[in-house]
Amino acid sequence: MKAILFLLIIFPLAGATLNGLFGRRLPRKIVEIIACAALLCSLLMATAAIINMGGGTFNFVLFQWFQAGDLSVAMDIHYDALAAIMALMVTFVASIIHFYSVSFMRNDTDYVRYFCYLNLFVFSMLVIALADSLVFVYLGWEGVGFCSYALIGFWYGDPVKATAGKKAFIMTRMGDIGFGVAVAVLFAHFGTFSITHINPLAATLSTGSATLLTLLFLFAAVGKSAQLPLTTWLPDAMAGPTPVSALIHAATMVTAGVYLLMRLFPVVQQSPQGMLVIAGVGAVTAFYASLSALAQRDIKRVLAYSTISQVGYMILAVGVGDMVGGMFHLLSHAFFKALLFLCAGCVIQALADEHDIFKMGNLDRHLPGVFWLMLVGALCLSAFPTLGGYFSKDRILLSTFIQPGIAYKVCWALGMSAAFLTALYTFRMFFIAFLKRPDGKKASEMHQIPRFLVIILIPLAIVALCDGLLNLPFGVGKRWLGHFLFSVPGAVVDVRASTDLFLGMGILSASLSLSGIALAWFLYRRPQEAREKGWRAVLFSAFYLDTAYRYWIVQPYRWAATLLWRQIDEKHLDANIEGFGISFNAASLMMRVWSTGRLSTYLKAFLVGLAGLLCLLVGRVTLW
Amino acid sequence: MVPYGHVLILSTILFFMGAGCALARRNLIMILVGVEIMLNAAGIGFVGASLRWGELAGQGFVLFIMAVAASEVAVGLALIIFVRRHTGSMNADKYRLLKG
Amino acid sequence: MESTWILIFPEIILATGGLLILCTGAFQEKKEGQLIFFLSLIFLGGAIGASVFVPLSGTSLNGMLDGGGYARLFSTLIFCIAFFCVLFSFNYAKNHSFDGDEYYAILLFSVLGMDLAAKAAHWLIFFLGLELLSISLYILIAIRRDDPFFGEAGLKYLITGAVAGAFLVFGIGLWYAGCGSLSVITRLSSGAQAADIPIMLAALALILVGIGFKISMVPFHLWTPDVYQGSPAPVTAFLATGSKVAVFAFLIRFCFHMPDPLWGPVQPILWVLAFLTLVAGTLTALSQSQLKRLLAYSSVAQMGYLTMTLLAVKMESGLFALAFYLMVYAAMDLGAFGIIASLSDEREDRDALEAYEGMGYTHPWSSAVLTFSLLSLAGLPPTAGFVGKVILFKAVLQAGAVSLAIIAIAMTVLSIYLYMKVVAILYMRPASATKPAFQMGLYEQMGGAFILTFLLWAGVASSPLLKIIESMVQMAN
Amino acid sequence: MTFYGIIFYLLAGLLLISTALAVSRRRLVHAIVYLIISFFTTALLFYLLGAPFLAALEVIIYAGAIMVMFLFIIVTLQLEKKEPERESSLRVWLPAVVLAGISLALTAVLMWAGSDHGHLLKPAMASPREFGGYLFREFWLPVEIASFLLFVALAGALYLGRERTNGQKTTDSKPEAS
Amino acid sequence: MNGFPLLTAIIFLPLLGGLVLLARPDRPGFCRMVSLGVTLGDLALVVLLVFLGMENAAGQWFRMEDYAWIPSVGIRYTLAADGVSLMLLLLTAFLGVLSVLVSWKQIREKVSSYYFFLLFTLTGILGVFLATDLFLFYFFWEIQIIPMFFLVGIWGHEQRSRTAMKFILFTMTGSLFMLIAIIGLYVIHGRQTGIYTFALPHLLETSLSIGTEGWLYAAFMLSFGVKIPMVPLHTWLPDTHTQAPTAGSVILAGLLLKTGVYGIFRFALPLFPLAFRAFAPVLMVLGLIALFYASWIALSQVDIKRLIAYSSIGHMGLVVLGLAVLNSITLSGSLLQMINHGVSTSALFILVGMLNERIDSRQFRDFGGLWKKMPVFSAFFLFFSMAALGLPGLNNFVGEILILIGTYRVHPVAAVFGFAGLLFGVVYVLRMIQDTIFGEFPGEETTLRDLEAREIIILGTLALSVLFLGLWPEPVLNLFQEPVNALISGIS
Repeated sequence: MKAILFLLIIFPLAGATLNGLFGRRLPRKIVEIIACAALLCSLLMATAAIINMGGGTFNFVLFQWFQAGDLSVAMDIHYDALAAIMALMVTFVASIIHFYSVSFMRNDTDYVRYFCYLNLFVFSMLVIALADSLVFVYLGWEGVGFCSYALIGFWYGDPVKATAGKKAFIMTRMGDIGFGVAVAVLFAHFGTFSITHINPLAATLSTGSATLLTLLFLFAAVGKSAQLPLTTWLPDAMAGPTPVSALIHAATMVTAGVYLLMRLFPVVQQSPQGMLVIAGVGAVTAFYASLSALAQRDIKRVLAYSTISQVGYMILAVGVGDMVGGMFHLLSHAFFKALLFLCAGCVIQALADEHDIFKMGNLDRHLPGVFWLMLVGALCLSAFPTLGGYFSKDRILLSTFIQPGIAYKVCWALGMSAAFLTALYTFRMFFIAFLKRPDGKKASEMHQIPRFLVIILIPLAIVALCDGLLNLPFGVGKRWLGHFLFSVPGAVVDVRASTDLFLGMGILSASLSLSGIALAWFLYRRPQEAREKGWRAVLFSAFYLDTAYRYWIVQPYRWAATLLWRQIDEKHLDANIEGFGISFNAASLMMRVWSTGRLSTYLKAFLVGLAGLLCLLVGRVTLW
Repeated sequence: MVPYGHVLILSTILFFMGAGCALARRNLIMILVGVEIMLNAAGIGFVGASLRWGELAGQGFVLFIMAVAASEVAVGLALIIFVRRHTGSMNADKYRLLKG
Repeated sequence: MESTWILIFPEIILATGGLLILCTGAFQEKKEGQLIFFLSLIFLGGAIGASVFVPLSGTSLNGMLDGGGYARLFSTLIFCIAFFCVLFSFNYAKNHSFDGDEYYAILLFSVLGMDLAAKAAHWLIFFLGLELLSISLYILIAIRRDDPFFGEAGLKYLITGAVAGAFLVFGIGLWYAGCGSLSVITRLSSGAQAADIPIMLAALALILVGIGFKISMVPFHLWTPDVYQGSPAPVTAFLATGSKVAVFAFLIRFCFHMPDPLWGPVQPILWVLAFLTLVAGTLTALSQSQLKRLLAYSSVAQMGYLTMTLLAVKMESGLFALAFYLMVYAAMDLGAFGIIASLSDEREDRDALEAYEGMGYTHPWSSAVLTFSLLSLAGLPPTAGFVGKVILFKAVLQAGAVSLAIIAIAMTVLSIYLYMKVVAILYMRPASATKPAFQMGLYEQMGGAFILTFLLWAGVASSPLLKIIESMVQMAN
Repeated sequence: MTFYGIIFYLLAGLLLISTALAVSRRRLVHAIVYLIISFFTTALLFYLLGAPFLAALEVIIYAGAIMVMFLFIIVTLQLEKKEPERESSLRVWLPAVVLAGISLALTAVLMWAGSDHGHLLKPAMASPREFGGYLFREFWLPVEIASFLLFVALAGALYLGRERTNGQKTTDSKPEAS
Repeated sequence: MNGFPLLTAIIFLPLLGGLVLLARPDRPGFCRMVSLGVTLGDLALVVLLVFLGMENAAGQWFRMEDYAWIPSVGIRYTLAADGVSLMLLLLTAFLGVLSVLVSWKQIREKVSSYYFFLLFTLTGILGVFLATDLFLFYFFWEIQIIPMFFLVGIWGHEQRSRTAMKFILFTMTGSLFMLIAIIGLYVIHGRQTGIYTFALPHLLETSLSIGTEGWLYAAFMLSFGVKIPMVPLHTWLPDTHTQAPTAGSVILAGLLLKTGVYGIFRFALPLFPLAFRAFAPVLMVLGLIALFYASWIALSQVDIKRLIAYSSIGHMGLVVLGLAVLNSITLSGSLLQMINHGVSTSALFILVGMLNERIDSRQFRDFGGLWKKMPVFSAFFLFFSMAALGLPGLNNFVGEILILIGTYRVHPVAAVFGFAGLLFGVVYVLRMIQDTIFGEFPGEETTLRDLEAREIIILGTLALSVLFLGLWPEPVLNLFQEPVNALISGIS
């Protein structure tokens, strides 16, 4: 088992290292084979691991990292059901995306760097998934941050893209302050970093410190998962290659925050206030992002905002203590969102890097395969009944609803309306992009895309369609996921809700999503030109949040930097110190007044000196 | 016959007269004259002191003061003539090539 | 009577040497400096040997001379200084055509004067020695009779020197009037009755004016830059080192033997003088644009350090520090001025700082010696100046003059700028082809090499030297 | 107030007056003449204070040799032909007088702070014989040194005074002031 | 083996090599080879010492050498090596080799004297890390400055001599006051015990009145603070870095700054524990200010060397914070961070130097889009930048996390600020990367040759050490354990 897990982590790293060191000398095929092989192997390992884990949890140390005083950090693994699922999902999606990338990046010359980063990313993601010591988690945490930075700015030639990467890195790093402090707090309390040791001890935490910890970790999660108020980097992150967006900014990395909260759920549990805050953040973000998605024109930005809102649901799930629901939604979201992104990738390549949905159209005829796959994805996203997305979202909303207190009701309402909006914006995008429109693309404008790009998506689509089976609320394999995760501390197999409430909620949300789709059909079926006036503009700019940041934080920061340098450091500190030195020169010039070269002056000086000495002596004598 | 202090005061007054002369006059020769007066004043002091202590060391010193004065004047005058050859001035403050 | 003659053997050698040289000069019709040069070297060497080997004694010659180790140390040092000055002056004298008999003879006589002043245990001897050295120096400074600079310098030194001498004499007079004894090693019991302290204090003030002039304490220092700049470089070297060492040696003895009722009031005076000398010397040096003036002010500052250390003179460590630092100081200034001498051409001395730009590459060895002298003056390791300063500050702190020590350190910082400025000019500017300079002659090379090695050796392995000094110091009192 | 005392004060007064005149004369010759007077008075004072030999020497060396040397120089260089320099201005005299006055006052204060300034001197006389004896018994070394001193002064004066073939070489070319 | 004066050999081997060079100023190739050989030999000696130390690790001191130097003043020649000095020796020798290699093609005129001064500086620094007699320490402390003065002043860039002067004045101002303090301590100790000695173990016994201790401590800290440098004494560093030749910057950033921290650790802290504790908050605040202030200013720089200079001020601020907090975790963290910063920042300076050889400029406006032109260079650049910004798995992370977590225990607020400060670090590093290797190349399309074998070797070794320190700092930290414990027990 140990070996399996070790290999599971090490394969991608090995791939990355190989490509990184020798990639430039190897032929392209080899590089691609190395990269994909690494992923396949670790997928294999993940499956093997989950098969013979047998419901147990495994902890072991890979090796001692560093240690000083009573602080000791090891690279160690904590493999439980949660980690198993996460690892499996990550490796599965990642390997599909690797294959996809092979043909997607076929014309890019810088493939070595690309695959190197991609492998590295998977490695770091697996570390997050499996690591036991929080410092080790932090390694993965930063690793994914770095990879996302490098991949968003992959086409560094364009300063806009590079800047987007920078922005993503800095904003996620902002969250990491929370992570770091939280780790410090935990060490101060328990003297250890290992999740396995911390979780049992969590009960001993006072509510206050528990809340503190929860908020800190929430802050970290908010940074990574692009929740309010740190949402703005994710839409920009779409600058990266589409597979990257699919892998990092849809399926895996952005959910790392949620995963972390689940991993430390016992700690989070200790503070009701903390959980309420979590839920609030999740719900608000979900609503906010779905609103913003409603007015986007860039197909990838639509998906990005929807990602934000879906992750909002997961956060909400954690906030209401329904880890299973959260995990369930995480999985289904990973699959269908990856699917959507990859389809979008096909579309974009087919249309020669065209992102604006209003410039698309007629794609149903030109790209039938993509059309159907996209439809699947869209249905899942808009929680079409009987699909995985439906069940997971439904469960989250339900468990929100049954929480006591008005606050949670508000969250529930927000979630509900977000669900409706989700359906609406999803199909808005879908209809505008794919249905026929007069000014839409002609067959002549289409570029040929390799069939492989579409074929490789089929397994993903199948999974996306069927992942509802993982945790059906009824029937065969009822709540399989719940039972599977049962061993994870803090997991509840099913929601304590009366059947009629359960049914009512189900029907309500189903009708919501259907009505959303219907409304979209009425609004956007017919071709129409883009309008960005009034409320659309507000939504388009996501309530001017990004602008606000730029005006109130970024520019003042720059300005202050220059001010500090020019005004304080140079004009005051440095100048003053040097001026102090120069003043001695002035003093020296003053002293030169005495040496006039006149003998009379020199002789006078004798008597002056004598008089001075005598004064001293007389003073001394008379005071005797 | 007279208080010891008076002799000393006399020599002191004389000495500072000489000093004042050396300070005030710009003529090189007058400065040397001032020096002579100072030395002479010192001589008076010595003689008075040797009378007060009743020993001859002081008087001996005066002898050497005279010798020194003579040699100083000799060299000094020679030097004065020598520089005057160059700059033709007896005014001490005219010699200001070196300053600052 | 035998012992007496032995005791003044070095002085006898010098005197005969001086006379002999004058005679040779007189009897050889065409003056060529080689022979005289070697003669003076030989006699100085003899004097050194004599003063090393003559047995030590207490004060001798009915209390005229101090035959103790401390005095001996300094007279030996003075002889060595003179030796190197002669080495450095050979080429210079030849180029400036004053390498006749007078130069060397009068040099020897001034050495005699310094030696006597350094050894004097009796005011009369000190006075005569001082006058002997001053009068010889008046002539040496004006030795280049074709250069008004030197004439003026000589004149200034003469006038100021004469006045200061007068102050000194009158001071001695009052001293004698106060305590009835001309011996420097005053025991106040001597004399008919209790000595008259206030008069002696007045005398002290006057004496300090006279001595302070010689060692250029502020405010009696104003002549220093003019005279240094105005006199031939080798003479400047001699003036800056020899006379200062001699007079300081005497000053040390004076302060060391000063009876306590006087020592009490004198300390604040010394404090003030040291303070003024340090600050004025260093500050004024900062803005100098001519190397000789700059070094002149720097030597004023060095005197400030020494004066500061006088506060500790009553202690073993103080004497020790003073002796060592005087030695080091002599070496440093000899190096600096000697190099200036070796680089100067017929017309005028190499004085403007710009003239030294890039010298480090055209004249590597001269600049190396100069650089090391400067580093040592700045008190940076691995030179002797560093060890010297440390020992000196140790003494001062032991004497408890903390504030003064801190001021001195601040001044040291400034002085580092001062000397490093010159070093930077030597090495960090492109070589200026405007002023070609001589390469060092053989004798200058010898001198420079010795000084370089001394500065380095005393900087890293000074313990033997310090041992010698220590033993000497112990014999002094 | 004995007879000697009266003489002393007379001599002192004369001495001070003549010196003051010597100091303040503008014409050098007058100054020298007054100086000679003051030196004669000093000689008398020496005699009064019991140093006859020194009195003689004072007359011979000071009043004689040195002053004559001064006169000689003044005459040979015809310094009197030169315009007597404008130096009697207040700006020149004031600082000198003030400084000298202050120092004098302070010295006097110190003297009067002392114990035995009131000690009455009794007349005594050191005959030239015993003075000479003392000199060569105690001060033989200084005598030697003094001889060297005079010798050096002689040589130096000769050297400086000697006309040099290239002596005038650079007199016309004034080196620029530094 | 123990008879052989290994430490002395380590210190003076470079100087000997340098003297040899002076003998042959006319053969640059020869000089290069010799100095490379010498530094390699020194490295070998240090490694040998490390192994010896590993095997007989009894007590704090692995090895001592003690001879009388100037007995009449009680000055001894005492060298002693413990874990900390051992590690710093290793760093010094390592960077010594690199700086020789770096200058290989960059320095073309006055080669022999250049290498002489280089090796001379190394001797001084090695001495500082080994001396335990205060006089000897001070001796080396100043020795190391003077050759640096020449290095900057002769082979520096456009404003060299002015900058060299600034450098020496700042450092000297500090150290001279320390000299007074040292002598004062010596005198006080002598007065108390009658033994006049500069030996650290003796001086540790001196009992000081709190006032005196405060003043002496202040003097020491002035000297060390200038070296580290602590805001507001830092203004010499950016200028000096900008003007110095590459090797100069490497030695400056990698070694000279460390002597300050080392000095605090070895001398100021154990000698004046009370004063240190009393002023620890001030130190902490200063460290944090340095972290924020310098990182913030670094963002706005237009000269890449200045940027890196300010960045190292910030890093050292963190190190100071660790020292000030003074528990075993932060102390080891600070010491480790010292090594880390030495490696990564020198690497950055070396990279900039290589860039400077190709594009004759240090201004950001002349850079950009280098990845297209020099991929290997840019890869290294990205790598070391990430190390500088503290990416886990690379070296700086370990030090930072140790310092901050250790700090949180004692002063949570300071720790929080520290974590926030890291963010400031990220900002300017990313800006540096973007303006250098991302974007488009501004100048006309020239082909810049990518790194050659020599340069790849230099950077490769550095990268390896970065990874080593980042992934397995265990041995290093073990080396620090003993001295740190000794210190903690000594002052409490």
